[in-house]
Amino acid sequence: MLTYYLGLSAILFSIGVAGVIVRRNAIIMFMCIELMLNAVNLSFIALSPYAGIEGQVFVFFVIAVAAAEAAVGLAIIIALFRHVESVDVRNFSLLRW
Amino acid sequence: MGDGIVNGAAAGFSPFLLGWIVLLPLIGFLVNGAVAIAARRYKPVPLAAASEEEDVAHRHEEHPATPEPIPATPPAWTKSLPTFVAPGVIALAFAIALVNFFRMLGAGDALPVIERYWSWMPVGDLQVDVAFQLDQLSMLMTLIITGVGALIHVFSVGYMKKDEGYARYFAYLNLFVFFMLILVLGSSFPLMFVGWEGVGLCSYLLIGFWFREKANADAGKKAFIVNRIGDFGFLIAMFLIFAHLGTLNFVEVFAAAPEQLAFGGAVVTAICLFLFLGATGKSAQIPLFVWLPDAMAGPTPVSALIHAATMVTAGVYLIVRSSVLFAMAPSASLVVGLIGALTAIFAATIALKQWDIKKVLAYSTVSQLGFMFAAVGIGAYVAGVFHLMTHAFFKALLFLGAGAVIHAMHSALHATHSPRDAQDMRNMGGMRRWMPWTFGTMGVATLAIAGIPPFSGFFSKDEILGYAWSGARGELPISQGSLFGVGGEVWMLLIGVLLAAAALLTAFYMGRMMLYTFFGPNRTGEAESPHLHEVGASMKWPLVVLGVLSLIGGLFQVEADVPIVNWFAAVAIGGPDALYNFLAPVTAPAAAVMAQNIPAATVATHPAWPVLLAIVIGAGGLLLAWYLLKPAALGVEGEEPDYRRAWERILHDKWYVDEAYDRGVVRPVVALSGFFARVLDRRLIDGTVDWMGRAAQSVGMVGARVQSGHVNTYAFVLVVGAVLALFWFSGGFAWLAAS
Amino acid sequence: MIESYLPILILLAISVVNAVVILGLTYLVSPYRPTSVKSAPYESGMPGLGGTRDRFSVKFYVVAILFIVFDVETVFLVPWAVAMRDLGWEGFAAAMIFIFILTVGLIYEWKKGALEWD
Amino acid sequence: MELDFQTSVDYFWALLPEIVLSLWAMGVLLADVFQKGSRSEASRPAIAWLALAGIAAAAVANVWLMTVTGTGGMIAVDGFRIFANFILLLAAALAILVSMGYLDRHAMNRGEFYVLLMFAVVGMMILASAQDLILLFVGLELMSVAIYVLVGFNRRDPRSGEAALKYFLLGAFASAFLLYGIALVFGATGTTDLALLAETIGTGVQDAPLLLMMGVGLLAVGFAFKVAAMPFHVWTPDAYDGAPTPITALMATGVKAAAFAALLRVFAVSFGGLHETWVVAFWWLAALTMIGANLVALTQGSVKRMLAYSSIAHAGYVLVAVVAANAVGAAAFLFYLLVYTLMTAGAFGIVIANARGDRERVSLEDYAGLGWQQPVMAAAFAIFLLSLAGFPLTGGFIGKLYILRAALAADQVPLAVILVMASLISYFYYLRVVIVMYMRPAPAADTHAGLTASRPLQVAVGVAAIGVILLFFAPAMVLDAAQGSVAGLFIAQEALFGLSRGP
Repeated sequence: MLTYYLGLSAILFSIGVAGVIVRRNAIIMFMCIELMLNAVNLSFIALSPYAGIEGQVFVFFVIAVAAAEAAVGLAIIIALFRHVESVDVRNFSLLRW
Repeated sequence: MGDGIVNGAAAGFSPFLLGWIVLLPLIGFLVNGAVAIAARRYKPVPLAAASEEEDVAHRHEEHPATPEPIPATPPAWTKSLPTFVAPGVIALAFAIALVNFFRMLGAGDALPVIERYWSWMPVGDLQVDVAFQLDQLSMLMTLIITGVGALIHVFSVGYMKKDEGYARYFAYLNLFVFFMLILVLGSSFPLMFVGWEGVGLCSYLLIGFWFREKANADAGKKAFIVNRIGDFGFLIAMFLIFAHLGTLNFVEVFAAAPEQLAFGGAVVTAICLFLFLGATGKSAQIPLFVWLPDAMAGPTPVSALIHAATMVTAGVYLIVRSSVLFAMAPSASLVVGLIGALTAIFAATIALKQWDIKKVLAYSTVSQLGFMFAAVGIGAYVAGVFHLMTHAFFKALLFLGAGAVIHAMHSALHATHSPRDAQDMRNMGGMRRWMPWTFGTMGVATLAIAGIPPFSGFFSKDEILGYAWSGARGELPISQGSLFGVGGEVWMLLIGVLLAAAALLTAFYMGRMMLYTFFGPNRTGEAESPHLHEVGASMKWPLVVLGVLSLIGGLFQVEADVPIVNWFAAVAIGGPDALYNFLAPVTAPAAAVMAQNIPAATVATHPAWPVLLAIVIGAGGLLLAWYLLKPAALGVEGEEPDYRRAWERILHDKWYVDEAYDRGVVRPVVALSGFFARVLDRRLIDGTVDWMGRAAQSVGMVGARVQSGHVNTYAFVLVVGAVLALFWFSGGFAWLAAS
Repeated sequence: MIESYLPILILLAISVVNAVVILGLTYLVSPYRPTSVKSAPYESGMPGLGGTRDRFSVKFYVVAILFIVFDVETVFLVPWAVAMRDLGWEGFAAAMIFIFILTVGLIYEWKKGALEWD
Repeated sequence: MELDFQTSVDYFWALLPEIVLSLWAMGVLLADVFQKGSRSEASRPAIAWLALAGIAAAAVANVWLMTVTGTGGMIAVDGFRIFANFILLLAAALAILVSMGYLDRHAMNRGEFYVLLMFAVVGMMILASAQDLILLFVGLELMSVAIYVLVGFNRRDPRSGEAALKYFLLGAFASAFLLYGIALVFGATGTTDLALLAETIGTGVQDAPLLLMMGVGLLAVGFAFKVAAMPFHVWTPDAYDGAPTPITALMATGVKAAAFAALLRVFAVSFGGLHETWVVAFWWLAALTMIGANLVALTQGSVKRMLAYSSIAHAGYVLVAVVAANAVGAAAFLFYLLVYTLMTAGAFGIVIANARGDRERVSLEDYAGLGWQQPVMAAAFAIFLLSLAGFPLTGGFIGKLYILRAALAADQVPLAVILVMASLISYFYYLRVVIVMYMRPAPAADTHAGLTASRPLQVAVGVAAIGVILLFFAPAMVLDAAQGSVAGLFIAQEALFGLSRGP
């Protein structure tokens, strides 16, 4: 049973990774990262019957941290949107080489 | 600082204010540095435009003869304070060193005294302290550094009088002396390395004193990289010593080495060769000599102090200090001797064709350093140190004298805004009329370097040649060694022949330099020559003192059992073999090692003929120059000699000889040195450096392209890395390898 | 253990069935006669102004971000409230510290004017 | 004081420096927002000085912490933590000092800057001292979130925003990897406590479950990202380049030092039993980082970006100490981080000083002739660059020497050779700046006239320069302290496996 949970978690995580690599929209990329975090949360929950109840507590921490990241991330994207009028990351390459 | 723990079983000798010898120059540096920073406020932004007025006269040195009018002049104290502080601290250090010297003499065979200050590098079992070791060798070096250093400081007062960076110059000079003293007084390899690097740094600061040009900048870069190669050798040697002996303190290393390392073994040979690689970098030996002639871009007193008397001899000091190790590695010693002899002859041939007076002296220095390395390579450690000492006297004098000439030339050329080169001997000639003191003292130095008795160079050079001949007859312990399967005697014979030839060339090019500079008609120019003048007192007296030292310096070490030389035993200072006896405690362990491991070492015999030969060579070289070269026919810089006017006479005399000289000596030599310059210097060193730089850059370019600026690419790179890492951690690679 | 979740499963099933049935029925029985007024976006009965792709005021984002941050505090406070008696004074102190920090944040954004619409 | 972490009060004492700094930061935040009415520029430096006082207060608490011992908590109370804390507080203090003039010039002098900086430092300190993977994650995120904002703090500059976005997206991305690693390790061992992990894992390299190895691998990836080891460095040049320079300095020093401290604690201590596996991975990371970063740095025309690559290269050197994984290595590690903090912060300080108005002059040409027109500034820069290159007479040399020593003690000879070669390469680009400063004439006589570094910046650069020199001539005291601080770190390991191969 655990294998299925962990497998699902790994698949979700991979979907998130793939999304970050292929998507160009900064907000969607960020959503993919959130997906990755939640995939990890799933792992924590799935593992906690075996590894200990702390696993469920960790999920709270992860949710809180993800919320903080979301707040900051959206703020950064908005700030940048004012300059570039776009959330397409292909437009952000002032810095390179 | 002088209250460190004295631990050394000295027989009645305790050092007197040892720490202050080192501390005083540091104080001088701090004071002068503070003055330099304070003085900056009073002057305008330094002219970057200096490179614009690129007349030839300014090519070598941005000479300070007449500064541009500046709006705000710094107050007088910014000059008067360094004037007293800078030479003052060095003179005071010299005085303290003298007190210690006489105390040491009174104490007999004192063991090394180690004054410990604080723990510097404690890493596990590597314990290095900041501690100074005072023994006969470091004593002698300290005396030379502070003594000659003080004279050069005094000379600089006059030479740099009108320079706007006066205080800064003295700050650097003091700092140099500070590091040089750490180099010779440090009681361990790492501390010596501190001084080693420090003097290098100061040398850049001082060469760069007037650096504003691209060409000079490249020279500086080359010097830096070449010295890094040398340092690399030094560091490897240190690691090897530590790995095999577990310590880096001199006393402990040299006590442990004969017991823990195999005589002539690979380890000790490797250590010695790497140490020598370090020495070639600092002391400008083949193949790392290329930086020294370029370093002549600095002010002339700097050349005298750093590039003649002190810093460049650090390599010789290193080998004498490590004489126990070198005595254990006869093959490595032969390499040292051979490289030294080759450098001596090679640099001497290049010196033959130089027109720049400082370049002549620069190559001469490289050549003389070769003599010293040849000496220490064949196991004649005292002879090497002896030549180091006499060379410090006469070469410092030559450089200072050249500085005086350039100073005079420069003010003359500047008076008429002549674009010609103040350092080119073709623009000089007949200078003895205007500069009798300079001429006289430089004449003494020339006789000394040529090896004419009773001048100092005669004694030291003769001793080296004498040892080489003894070695060739198999009478030296190192003669028992072998290199590439060839016995030590053969190599020693080669070394002796090369050195004799180098001595002949030395006398010749020195005679040539003196002739072109001081004899014949003046070629400076009608308008310019009235402006030529003798230097002032602050520059004259150091010349005189050094002249006296160049004259009598040889009497510190008069070999009692060598014919002809021992005629001077009556006037020898401190009795015959004074230096030998003084340094005996330092070289004794090396001698003991050789006596123990090479049973067949016989006592050297001293026939008279090598001494006679040396005198003939020296005198012959000078006479040859006198007869072959006719300064009267020399054209000025950039002008072909006017052969037609005095056709017959020149055809018979100058033209023919010049041509013969050109065909027989100069052309092959030029070709050879050109070959060396092109292949070794340009192609090999510059080329390698350039190529490595370009190759590295293009690889870097590829790396930089990954940095596309796109987040997606970055994420992709991260994921690739992560997949690889996971593959490894999950045992994927192991699985692949297994299947 | 798993049986105790049965009522939830039943509730879930009923609500799904309920939603499907209602939507399906309206689809089957209601007439479909669109007019331009009818297919206009529903804006609470007001006539529509401008296009649907209008830019929102950035203030919405600010409020949304603030909401996320303060919303998450319940994640910690609800479990604490449930187990408050077991955790005792130590737990109470911890929760107070947590609330204190949040309050500092609240005061900050209040003074910054982030809570005022204009 | 002896802490056994049986009651929560013990955590109060164990976390005193962090608590002091957090409370101070909150106080500064409120003070700033309440004095809004008097929005005079004159009041702004007060906030900065207040922040500096907070750092000092935390340092005092940290000194007090030296008298405390404690075991068994989620937070370590040991010498390693205290030493690391001092490095982090030093980095923060230097960053605040160099910020003062910078923020005014770029019209972004807002109190939040310093508050966020202090919170970031709290995060770093927690990261460096966490004894539990979850606390480590929280510390990491506290630090990162604050830094994301600081990177984008210059809202008028699109480069700053772009850097923030890139850093944020990739940072969060890497955090997810790290978190996944924590989850898997937790699943495999049933604990996230570092001490318990060490016991649980034991020496069972052979029969380590796949879950554990994957978890360790993901943790390695996460840490490699935070310390910017190649190829996980891709975010670094852009983020460092675009960020406000004081923040670049903080990222290059504090953030990196904290991540390294956590990395050493987790891998050398907890995963000591898996040493044979991870050491190979870090070996390659170290080698690739040293070679790659130095090569790419050669091609950079911007001094700021060159320094970014230089900081990546230095991560490689420090990784060598991690690979050595013995007590000598850990001491060398701490010593190097200290030297590195001083010289990097100093170098960025000069980059900040060489600016006119809000225009930073970061290209190589902008440094031409600086040595003649601004000798003190150029001399300081030369000291920092030479120290970064590892030139003798500077602390950087001693630092490299110690790392070499540790590598040789652990029989990592090839890595030591690579380190030496990489340093030789680095001479080229460091020296290029020195040469340009001293040997290329400035375009005009007044090119560099009137570059007025603010007094606090002068202090910061001066302290850093003197520190760098002092660490060459008298490194013994610091090194003794470093060796003392790591003494306890490996005791458990040595008892368990006899891992420490150093003397």
